[in-house]
Amino acid sequence: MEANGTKGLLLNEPLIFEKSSEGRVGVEPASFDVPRADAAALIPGGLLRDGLDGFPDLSEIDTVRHYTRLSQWNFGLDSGFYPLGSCTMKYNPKVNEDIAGMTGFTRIHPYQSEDLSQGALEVMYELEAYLAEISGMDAVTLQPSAGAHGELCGLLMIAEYFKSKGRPRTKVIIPDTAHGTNPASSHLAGFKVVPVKSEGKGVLTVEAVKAAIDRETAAVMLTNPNTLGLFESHIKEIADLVHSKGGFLYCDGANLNAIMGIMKLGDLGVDVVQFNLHKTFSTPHGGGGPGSGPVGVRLVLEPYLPVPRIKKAGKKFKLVTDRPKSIGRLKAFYGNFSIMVRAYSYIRRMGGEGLKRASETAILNANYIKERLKGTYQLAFDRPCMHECVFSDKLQQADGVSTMDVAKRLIDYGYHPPTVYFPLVVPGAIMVEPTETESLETMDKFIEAMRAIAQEAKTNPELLKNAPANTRVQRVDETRAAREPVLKWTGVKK
Amino acid sequence: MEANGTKGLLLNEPLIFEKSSEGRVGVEPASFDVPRADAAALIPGGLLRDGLDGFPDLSEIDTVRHYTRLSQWNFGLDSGFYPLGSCTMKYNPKVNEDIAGMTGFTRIHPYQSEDLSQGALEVMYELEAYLAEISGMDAVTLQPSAGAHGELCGLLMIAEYFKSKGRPRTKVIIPDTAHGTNPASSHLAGFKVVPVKSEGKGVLTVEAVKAAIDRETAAVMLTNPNTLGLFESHIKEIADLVHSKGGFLYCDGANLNAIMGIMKLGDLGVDVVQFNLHKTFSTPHGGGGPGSGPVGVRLVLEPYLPVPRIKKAGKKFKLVTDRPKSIGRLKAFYGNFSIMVRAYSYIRRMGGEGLKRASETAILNANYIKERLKGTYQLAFDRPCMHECVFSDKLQQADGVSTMDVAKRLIDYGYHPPTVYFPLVVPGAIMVEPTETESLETMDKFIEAMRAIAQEAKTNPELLKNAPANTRVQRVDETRAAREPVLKWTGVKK
Amino acid sequence: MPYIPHTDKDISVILKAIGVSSLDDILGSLPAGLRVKGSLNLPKGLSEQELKSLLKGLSGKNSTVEEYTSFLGAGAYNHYIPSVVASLISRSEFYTSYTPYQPELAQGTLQAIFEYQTLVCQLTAMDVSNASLYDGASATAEAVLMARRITGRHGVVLSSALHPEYRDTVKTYLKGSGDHISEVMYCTEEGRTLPGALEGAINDNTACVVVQHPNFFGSLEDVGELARIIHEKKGLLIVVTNEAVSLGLLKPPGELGADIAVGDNQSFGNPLSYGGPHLGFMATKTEYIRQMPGRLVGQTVDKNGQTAFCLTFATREQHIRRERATSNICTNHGLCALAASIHMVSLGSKGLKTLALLNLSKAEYLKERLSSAGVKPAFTSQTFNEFTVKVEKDPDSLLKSLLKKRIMGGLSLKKFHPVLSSHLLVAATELNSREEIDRFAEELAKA
Amino acid sequence: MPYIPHTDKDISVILKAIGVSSLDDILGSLPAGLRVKGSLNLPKGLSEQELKSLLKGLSGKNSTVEEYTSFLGAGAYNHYIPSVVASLISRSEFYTSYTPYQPELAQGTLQAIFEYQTLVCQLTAMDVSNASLYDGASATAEAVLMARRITGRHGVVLSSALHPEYRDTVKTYLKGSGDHISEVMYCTEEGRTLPGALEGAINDNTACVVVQHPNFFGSLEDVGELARIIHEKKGLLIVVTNEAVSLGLLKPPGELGADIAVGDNQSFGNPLSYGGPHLGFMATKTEYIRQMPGRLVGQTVDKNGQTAFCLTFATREQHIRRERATSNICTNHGLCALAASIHMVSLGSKGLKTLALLNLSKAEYLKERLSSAGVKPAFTSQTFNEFTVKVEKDPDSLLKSLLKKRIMGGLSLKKFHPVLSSHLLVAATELNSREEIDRFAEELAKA
Ligand SMILES: Cc1ncc(COP(=O)(O)O)c(C=O)c1O
Ligand SMILES: Cc1ncc(COP(=O)(O)O)c(C=O)c1O
Repeated sequence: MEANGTKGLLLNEPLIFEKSSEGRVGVEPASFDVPRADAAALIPGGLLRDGLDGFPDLSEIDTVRHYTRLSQWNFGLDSGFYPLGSCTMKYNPKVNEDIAGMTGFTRIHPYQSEDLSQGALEVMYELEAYLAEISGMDAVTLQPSAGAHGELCGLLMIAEYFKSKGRPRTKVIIPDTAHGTNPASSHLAGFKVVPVKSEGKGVLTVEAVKAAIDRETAAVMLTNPNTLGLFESHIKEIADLVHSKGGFLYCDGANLNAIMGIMKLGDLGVDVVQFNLHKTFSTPHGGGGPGSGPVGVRLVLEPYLPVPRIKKAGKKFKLVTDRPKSIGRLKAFYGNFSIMVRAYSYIRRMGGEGLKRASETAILNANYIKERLKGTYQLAFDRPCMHECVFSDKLQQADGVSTMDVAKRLIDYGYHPPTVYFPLVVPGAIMVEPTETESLETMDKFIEAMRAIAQEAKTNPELLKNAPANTRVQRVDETRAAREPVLKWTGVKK
Repeated sequence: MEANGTKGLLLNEPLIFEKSSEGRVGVEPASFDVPRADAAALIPGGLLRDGLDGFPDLSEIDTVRHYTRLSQWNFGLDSGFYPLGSCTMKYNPKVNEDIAGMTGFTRIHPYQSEDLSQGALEVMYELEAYLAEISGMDAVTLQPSAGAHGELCGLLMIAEYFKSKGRPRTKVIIPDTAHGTNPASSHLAGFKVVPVKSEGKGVLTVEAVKAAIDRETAAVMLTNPNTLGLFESHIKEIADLVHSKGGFLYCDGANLNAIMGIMKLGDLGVDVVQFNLHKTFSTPHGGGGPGSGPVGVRLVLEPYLPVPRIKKAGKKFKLVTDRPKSIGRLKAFYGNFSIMVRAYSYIRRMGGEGLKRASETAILNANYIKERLKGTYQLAFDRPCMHECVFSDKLQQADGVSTMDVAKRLIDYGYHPPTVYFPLVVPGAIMVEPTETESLETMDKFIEAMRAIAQEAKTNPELLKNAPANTRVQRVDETRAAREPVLKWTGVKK
Repeated sequence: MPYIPHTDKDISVILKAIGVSSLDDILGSLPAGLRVKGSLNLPKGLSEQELKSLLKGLSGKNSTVEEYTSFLGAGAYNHYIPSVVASLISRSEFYTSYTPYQPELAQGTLQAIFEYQTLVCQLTAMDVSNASLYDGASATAEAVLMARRITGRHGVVLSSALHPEYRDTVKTYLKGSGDHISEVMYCTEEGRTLPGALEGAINDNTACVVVQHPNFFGSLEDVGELARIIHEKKGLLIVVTNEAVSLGLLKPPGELGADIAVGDNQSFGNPLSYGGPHLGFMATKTEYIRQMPGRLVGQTVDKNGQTAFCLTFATREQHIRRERATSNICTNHGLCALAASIHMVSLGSKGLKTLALLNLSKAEYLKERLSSAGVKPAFTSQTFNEFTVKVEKDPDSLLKSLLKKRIMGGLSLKKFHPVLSSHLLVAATELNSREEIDRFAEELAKA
Repeated sequence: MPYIPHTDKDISVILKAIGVSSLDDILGSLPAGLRVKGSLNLPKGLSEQELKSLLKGLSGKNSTVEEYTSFLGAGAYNHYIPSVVASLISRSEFYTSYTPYQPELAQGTLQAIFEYQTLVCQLTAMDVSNASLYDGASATAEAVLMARRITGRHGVVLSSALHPEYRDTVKTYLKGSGDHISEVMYCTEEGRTLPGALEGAINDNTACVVVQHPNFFGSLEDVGELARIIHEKKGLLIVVTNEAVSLGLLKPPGELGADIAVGDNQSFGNPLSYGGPHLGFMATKTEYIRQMPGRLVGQTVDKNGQTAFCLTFATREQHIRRERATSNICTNHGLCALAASIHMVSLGSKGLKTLALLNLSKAEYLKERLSSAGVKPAFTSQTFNEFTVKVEKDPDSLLKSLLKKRIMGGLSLKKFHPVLSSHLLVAATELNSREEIDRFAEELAKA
């Protein structure tokens, strides 16, 4: 087969500090049109800075080249297929970037008068309503900065609910397939985490929950579809169960891309859900953020939402803070507004039909890859999946080849590897999420590459073990990074 | 030495037509808010299109990846040092791109009322004045689209001048060091080209011009500094000579980056000059344009400038077309406005001091490279140069190594090769123009690379002959391209 | 100093290496008395922040077609440009590189141009296209020169329904080689070039006939018939298209008998920009390649047999051929061509056809609304997205009063064609909403 | 359908390969009765052109700090962002990539974060910095939790001159682990936290004291003295900086005794964006690394011994440690950190110092102009680029009348501190010209 990946010229580049030359200025600040203040006279001596040791001095062109070259060592969604499971690496529309960059959205101050911010408030107000409609929730806050932040928000609200009723609860039940942020957020919200095992069934059973649940259980926290890409088919019964115990059903909505317009979480009995706008709603991941993690809740939890809330009075939008039951705030100001603008734009572009089509197509794509690679790679669960499918390296282990080797070899073929070794319940997991924005042709080529690699594993396993061969750096020594930590540059500036 | 260049992952990519899939739409047009016209009924049958054979159908993400990958096969000024002589590859400021992208500059129609275009006209009016000041000319037109277009403009004006006096002249004298556009433009303007040889002297002598000039000579066309990077030291005498014969001195201003604020061409006796905004004035080259080639002239030629002219009446700017002696127009509308905006921004950012410093530094940089590489490579002329210096492969030929080999080997080191085999008068020319925006460190590394290559030429010439080794494609067969022309894709669409 | 990295220390190192004590030692050969005294009389340099605010102010002195409703066309069309275009052409590997002289470092640009050449051939149904020319007007002029070289004849017949600034440009370009230009008058009823009139205008020395289609008045020409007539005299037909979107709907010049198709591709991917940079295109028949001006990219292989691209047929060009080159063009409009390609590819065949139909539909709706408001088409010919109307009042004062309603109501034709002293040329594109069209008609009726 | 490439043919191929006849066969396990009937109640989808015009309209309903003169700060600062920033962070290899889990494909992001960590350490004079947190407020909350883990104590003392929304955030974050929060009142005359007051507010169970510097009122705190006091009790000092430009002039927290330095780096490279995304930072001492939340990038080598970077100390994080992680943070603010780095690097040490001095100078000039206009600073402490003034009229109606003059005249402090009912918090940056400052003072005097 013809591999997508090849080798070509890249430029080396040292650390920015090593390019520095004393006295150079890149983009100098504006000139002084007011008298130059006498800092030494104004600032108490002990508070005045002496030097700025090591801070780099570069010309503008060298700064530009530095970051241009760095970028060229990266692989983005725009470079190629990026089937990172659980991350919903769908296309990030360029028009959203243009829109988010409009000065009417970027150059507005969070404390400027509400009268001057009606456009921003309208976007936010409507986005809340759209997310409520999509999820079947009654109210939505846009404040959290990412998925994990949203989880914390939702769990704090649940905690607060019980506290306000005078009967605080202490536990949250979380399946072992859950993303690590779920237990971490629960802990941060003050809960004890009660893990339930999926025991090879792929989905959570009512029995397993029943065995774990009690009157101390504030919530069951699941992900639907779960991190195996499977629909939690007993979700409604689980919801009924947890409700019967007076608890809440929290759904990690990171995988919402599988069910938009197909099912509403609210109809399934979910009480709280966080959205990952940087997954489902096409906002870019930025190499590690910023994201945005709105939270939707049922009416009973609405009073606990963070402040401020956006209200519409007549044709005017305003921010309301006087909400005594609120958990307060999770950050300064109102959330990651520019990410909301992108998500809003995405929803308006797609419409209801489009969102549904997105989810349907995401499911088709995942099932296509599942079907065409099963047998070549061991499927964790051989049943219809939703938006992602999970394989393992079981069939490759005979040849002494691991998931990591397959992943690294894929790089040579020009693909970003899938998510590996997650979820933890599948040893050597290879989790593929194509998303709906990938074409049949792209998947076919990827499938071909995966098959070629499986073949190589048998005929020439060294190829895999030495992979990647095409990249500038190869098999980075992560152990050494942890053992001999070098966490910043400590050289001496020129 | 540590080379800048290395090898890393790149993505392969077929022709866009090969990625097409019937029925796919990328960015669909807006919806019909007016009745859908019945084209078949409206348009005469013989004028209605049947198909659009081969026209590609791609999704948005595939379009994005296609061009992203293509870009990754390219080397730009932002990737690294690009010492292409005669091209003034100086830094293209990012702020100029932002400014040129302001809707107040992009979304204005050339025929909208002058009252609505005062900002554009002001920029153009002032830019003309700045260019006049920099060159010492009396009047400037911004209409030409590039350097060659400017040459044509200037030469047509000269021709028209003589015609209007009733004594048309037929010849233009051009030194053999001249850029190919000079004779081509002269020819296009209707002149016979009279070449003069520089005869190994590097600069044009008065004697050589004297021998060629006569009363049929409309102009002497030289480049100053010339394409060997040398200042035409006899320019004033040559100007006096050509003036004494009733002719004009045309200066190709492509090398203006060497003399801003140091000398004004007008003071040297030049009558006509074209500016290359995409060289001297930092506008990007765009992989082959668009550029902009304004022309400055002395008062006597002012009536011949293309129409329209911009005039200021009170505080208002307006376009004037009623100029009976004008050569007319060289294109529709007024010129490459968005390039003018960038050049204007550059001049305003630099100021007079800055422009002078730019030229001074460009000269220092070129002389630095010249001094540090002479001996390693044969200098065409061992004397102080202006903004560029010319070497040859004379010293390398003993080892069977040519300029082309050196150039290709430089690519492996991470550099764009200099201009090669130009000017034609220096066999195996290697023409290095660092420009002022390159730092000492960048030049030092380049010099090291050039020296290392000279060493390799002796010790391992195959390295050079097989170069480049780091690039995705290597030694492209240009002969075959001309012999078996394939000038478009002729496959069948999927 | 902005953009210049040199510290004082760097300067001393450099001077020392050169072996001089100051720059003046280097500049010794320059005529001392002619050195600039003091500094250039230019405004003081600005910081980036100040610069941006200054230019923001200047740009604000222009009114845009976003702030106004515009019905202006006439060779510069206000189309929606998808966001992918700017996003991709602003990749610095594209826009900060030079003409692709070193193919190993420029495969991106080269493949993109090769694809552009193919797209232009597909659009026009011609055999071969170049990498770009400056704009439609200069491309037309180049085509005329090319036709002369091919035919060895001098006569040039321009349709008077060719854009007046294109006609002017041709005249200027031909000053050097003797003009021999004549015009064939358009039919004042139909607003197009009549085959019969052409017949009378050409002779055995006619190198070429130039017609624009759709023409300056927006009318469709009977290109096939015009082709037949000039071909009978063994002259060439040059077809000019400056509203390239029309090619999504109209039979391409190549199928109508054009020998050279030129025009402007600004409509694809390039903003109005007050008239430039736009994007001249040229396509022709294989047999004429060696007379074609401008760059060409060809497909070939590298030393390992891998597909690769490079500039080719350079022997036509000035840097090899000097005064015998097919043209003096060197820097062309590469980035504009890239933008056009991306826009075309974004549309795809279906999108382009839809866009063309949408433009036709908007224009037909505008025609209908204007008619209802008493403003009728001036000519009987069919049109694409632009047409000429006759108004009762003075067009200039009409336009002025429309401006007060924030409408740019088209172009008064008076200054181009004195006989069309009560005529307006109006265009409608996908960017003119129905409401805008309705409002224009209303205001025109009122004015 | 936008962004979805599938043609009908593709869908059939896929269905066939899966071995089903329709999607419903796949969705069989979904509770049928609960499937969404009909379609979502959302506005109809839009073409790109329509979308852009809709959002242009919405953005136009906001008034910007470009259209108005703004003296608002209070944790969100209006600085000039050099053009290189957007130009570089918009390279898709950066912004369309995920968290750098596969180091071979993410050396760009990784090296950039490593450099960002270094820059933050240099700015703050701390040993180690993480890759970023959400914003200054949540970073402060994380720092408090971290201090509790380090000290094993519970008490948290917040300066009441800490940004009120930061205080609220800390309270929310601490709901889960019991708050034990107390506040130490600022000195109403000096507008800062008095060492003496702090002495009385802490005890042997105090995990940490949190002070902001410059504080919410713009005043400089006596950080060194506060550090001494809390360190005597073996508690930790958390210093919060939300105007990071001040670090170009002010002694860094690391040199003043801070154990954890947190804050917001929005001032570098990140627009106001109506309050987000901003950029939380955190730096601390080497000994506390294992208690630090957030990602860390380390330098290492690859299998060929070449320098390379990767995520490290992952055992602190939730994907390994789950509920025992130092924090739940996963997606952070990577691109904002990149923007901040580029802005810092563009300034360089000299530029940053100049920028800080320019900000101080603008604020001092503003102080002087306001004083002349009868509006005096409310507190005696020295300030950086922001300060509190006392006005005679009702601040809210003052601000309202200033809006009519297109001036955003600062922040009324009433709602945050009821006692400050006639106080305004005003900031000046390099973007406030002298003329604007003069006009503000004039209008304030008139209003
Ligand atoms: C299933 C799941 N839940 C939660 C998260 C956390 O989201 P974030 O990274 O935005 O905090 C992720 C992110 O990878 C996830 O995949
Ligand atoms: C000396 C010289 N003159 C003229 C030109 C032609 O300029 P343009 O390419 O803008 O037409 C060039 C371009 O390379 C040049 O180097």
